[in-house]
Amino acid sequence: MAFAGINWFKYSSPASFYPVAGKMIPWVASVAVILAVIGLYFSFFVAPTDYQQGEAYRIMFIHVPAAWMSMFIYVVMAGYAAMGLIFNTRLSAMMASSLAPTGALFTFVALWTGALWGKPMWGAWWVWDARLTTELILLFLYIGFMSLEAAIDDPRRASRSSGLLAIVGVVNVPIIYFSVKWWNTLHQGASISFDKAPSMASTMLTAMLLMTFAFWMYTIAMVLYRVRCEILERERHSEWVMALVEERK
Amino acid sequence: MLEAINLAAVRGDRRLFAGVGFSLQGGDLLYVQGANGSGKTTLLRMLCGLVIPEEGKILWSQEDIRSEREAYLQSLVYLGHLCALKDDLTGLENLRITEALAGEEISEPRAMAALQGVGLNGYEDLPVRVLSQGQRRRVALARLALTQAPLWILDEPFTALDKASVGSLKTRLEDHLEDGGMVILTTHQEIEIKAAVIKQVALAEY
Amino acid sequence: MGDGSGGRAKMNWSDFFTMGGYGFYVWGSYGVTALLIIIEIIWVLQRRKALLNRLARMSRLSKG
Amino acid sequence: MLAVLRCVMMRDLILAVRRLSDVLTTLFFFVIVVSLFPLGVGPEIEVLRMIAPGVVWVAAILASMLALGRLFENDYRDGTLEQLLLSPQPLSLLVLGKVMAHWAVTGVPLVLVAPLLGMQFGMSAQGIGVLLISLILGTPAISLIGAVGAALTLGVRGGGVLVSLLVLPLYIPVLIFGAGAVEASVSGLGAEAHLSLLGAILVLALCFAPWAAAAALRISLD
Repeated sequence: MAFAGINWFKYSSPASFYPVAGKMIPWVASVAVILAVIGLYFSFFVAPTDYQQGEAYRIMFIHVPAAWMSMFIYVVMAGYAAMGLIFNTRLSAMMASSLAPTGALFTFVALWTGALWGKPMWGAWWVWDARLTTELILLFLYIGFMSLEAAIDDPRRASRSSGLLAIVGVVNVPIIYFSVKWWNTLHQGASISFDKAPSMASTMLTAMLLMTFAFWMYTIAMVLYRVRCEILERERHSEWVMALVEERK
Repeated sequence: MLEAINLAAVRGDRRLFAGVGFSLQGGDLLYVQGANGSGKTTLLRMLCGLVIPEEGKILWSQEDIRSEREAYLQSLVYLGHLCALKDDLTGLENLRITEALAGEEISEPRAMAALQGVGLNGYEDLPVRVLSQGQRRRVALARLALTQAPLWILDEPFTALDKASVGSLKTRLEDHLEDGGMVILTTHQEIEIKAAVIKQVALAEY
Repeated sequence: MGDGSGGRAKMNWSDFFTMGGYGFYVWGSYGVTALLIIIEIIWVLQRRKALLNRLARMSRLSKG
Repeated sequence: MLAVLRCVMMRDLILAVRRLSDVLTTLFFFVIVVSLFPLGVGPEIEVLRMIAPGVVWVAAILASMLALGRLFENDYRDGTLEQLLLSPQPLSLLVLGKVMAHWAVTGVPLVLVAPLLGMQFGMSAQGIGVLLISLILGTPAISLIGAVGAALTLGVRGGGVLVSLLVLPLYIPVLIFGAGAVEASVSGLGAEAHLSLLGAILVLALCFAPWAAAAALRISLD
């Protein structure tokens, strides 16, 4: 996302951003695929078997990146929403609404893989661990954002209202995390928690970082693709969209 | 002095109007004309600062109304389609609370006199929900007798009024204009209001 | 095939799928993740195709 | 400045008094929901005593969330909300006035009834005392945070259900510290930490929620 941020103001009008995004997508998508392949190779063939958990710990190589991405995307979403509200730029509002589905996907993936990793490690599909619980609440925030935006017809008001919700949400995420952590340690003690990740051999760390960057590139490609749809949708009355539709016929 | 420069509005993804501009000095009357749905109400609400213009600016004594928000709102009265009255409150309570929120404390006798001025004697302390639509309209218009705000923005003020009320509203508007006030209004009825300067803004159908 | 960093790469495929007895969990996670990503990609492609068709049809209607 | 805050509060309180049914429905909802749990969980007093704080707190959150619809919706429909936005006074102050009136009408009755329900669940006097304090600190925070949700979903179809989806995740810290305070005091750990954190959340909500709700109102009436 930082890359898209640099030449941001030069391409801030949807009309000029549309072709740029179009050219970027193939590159970003192929980088994502390459990183994913290398990452998977590292995850399965290079990273050693963990002496405690055997092979089950390999779930970590998508669980942790997905959890990071879900939090990171929400913060970026709130950032774009804030820019949309402050500078009244339509494009940043569209970026915020394009980020939400991919963020929700990663949150669900983090929860799903967390449950599947929890079963072999502690014998329970769901553990009220502070981070897993916060991840679940983050999923509710994403669903709240998307349903508020879907419920309002006027696209301008929809992106501004959901933008404000994203900002209120991002302020609350740390508060929720610490209150859940407080609640978790009070009831269960710190015995079962994700803090003690298995000792990180260097190859494990590289595998995880590779997967994280692969997810990141995937997110950028997906968001750029979706924002192009948003632009076409919202600018359908403008001449350049009409011309573009003519060309395609 | 109110100035609108190159205003444009978008509703949903439909462009309502664009390039709307005018300037209004003391004593000016501005008619906003246009077919239904051409954005008359949106323009009026934009002039009140309720709607953020897609393009263009609105200046009140050379300052953008969004930076000089408090000063501008103190000198403005807006009456929309809705009467802005609470059904469970009496006409008197409604009037005094609305004026208090606009920053002008009104004593009970003055509010009573204003209500009688619009022909509501005997109805002042009844809950508004028992009043007819015309009477409710007059309670809303009673505010014009109390406010010191120079700029009046009225959306279809003559609807649901009987002949006598139309007449008294017409004279009140004319007195206000003579005292150097400004009025912006939309109306369907053909009502001749005498004013030093009469301006028009026609919102073309897009 | 694996390098010498203490990790022994799995030579045969059956070990690979059983994943040391945790195959269900590991492939359950990776499989669902891959499935969700593919679904999202298909969903976005569908959305663009449907949008372009609609725009084309609307431009034809408005012109015709 | 404060005159306007008092004026908005008095107006909403007068309106609430003249239409008491709205107030009572929220209260009865709270009592009914709490009384449902023993029927579902079983009459053993030990179990009930353990779940009492959580049940009372969740019911209080649901009850005050039901009443959120009344906060802006009526004013939005009869046009008075527009006039509030056109008042020269800062909008966040007017919103604060409305939320305080809303809390006085929905939050305070819940606090007054909670001890009775506490006894119904066999809670100790000390537990009920802490429950009262936690509700007094917690319900205004709930009304404040709820006001942001109510402003965001103004005039939106299906707004009633939607507001719960937006606002419930934000209530979780209040619920954790509120219910946790009672449990901590009953188990001897002492509830000072929980209550002070609850107070901190209330102060945070007092500072930011009116401003956020005012911004949301401007967006909704755009």
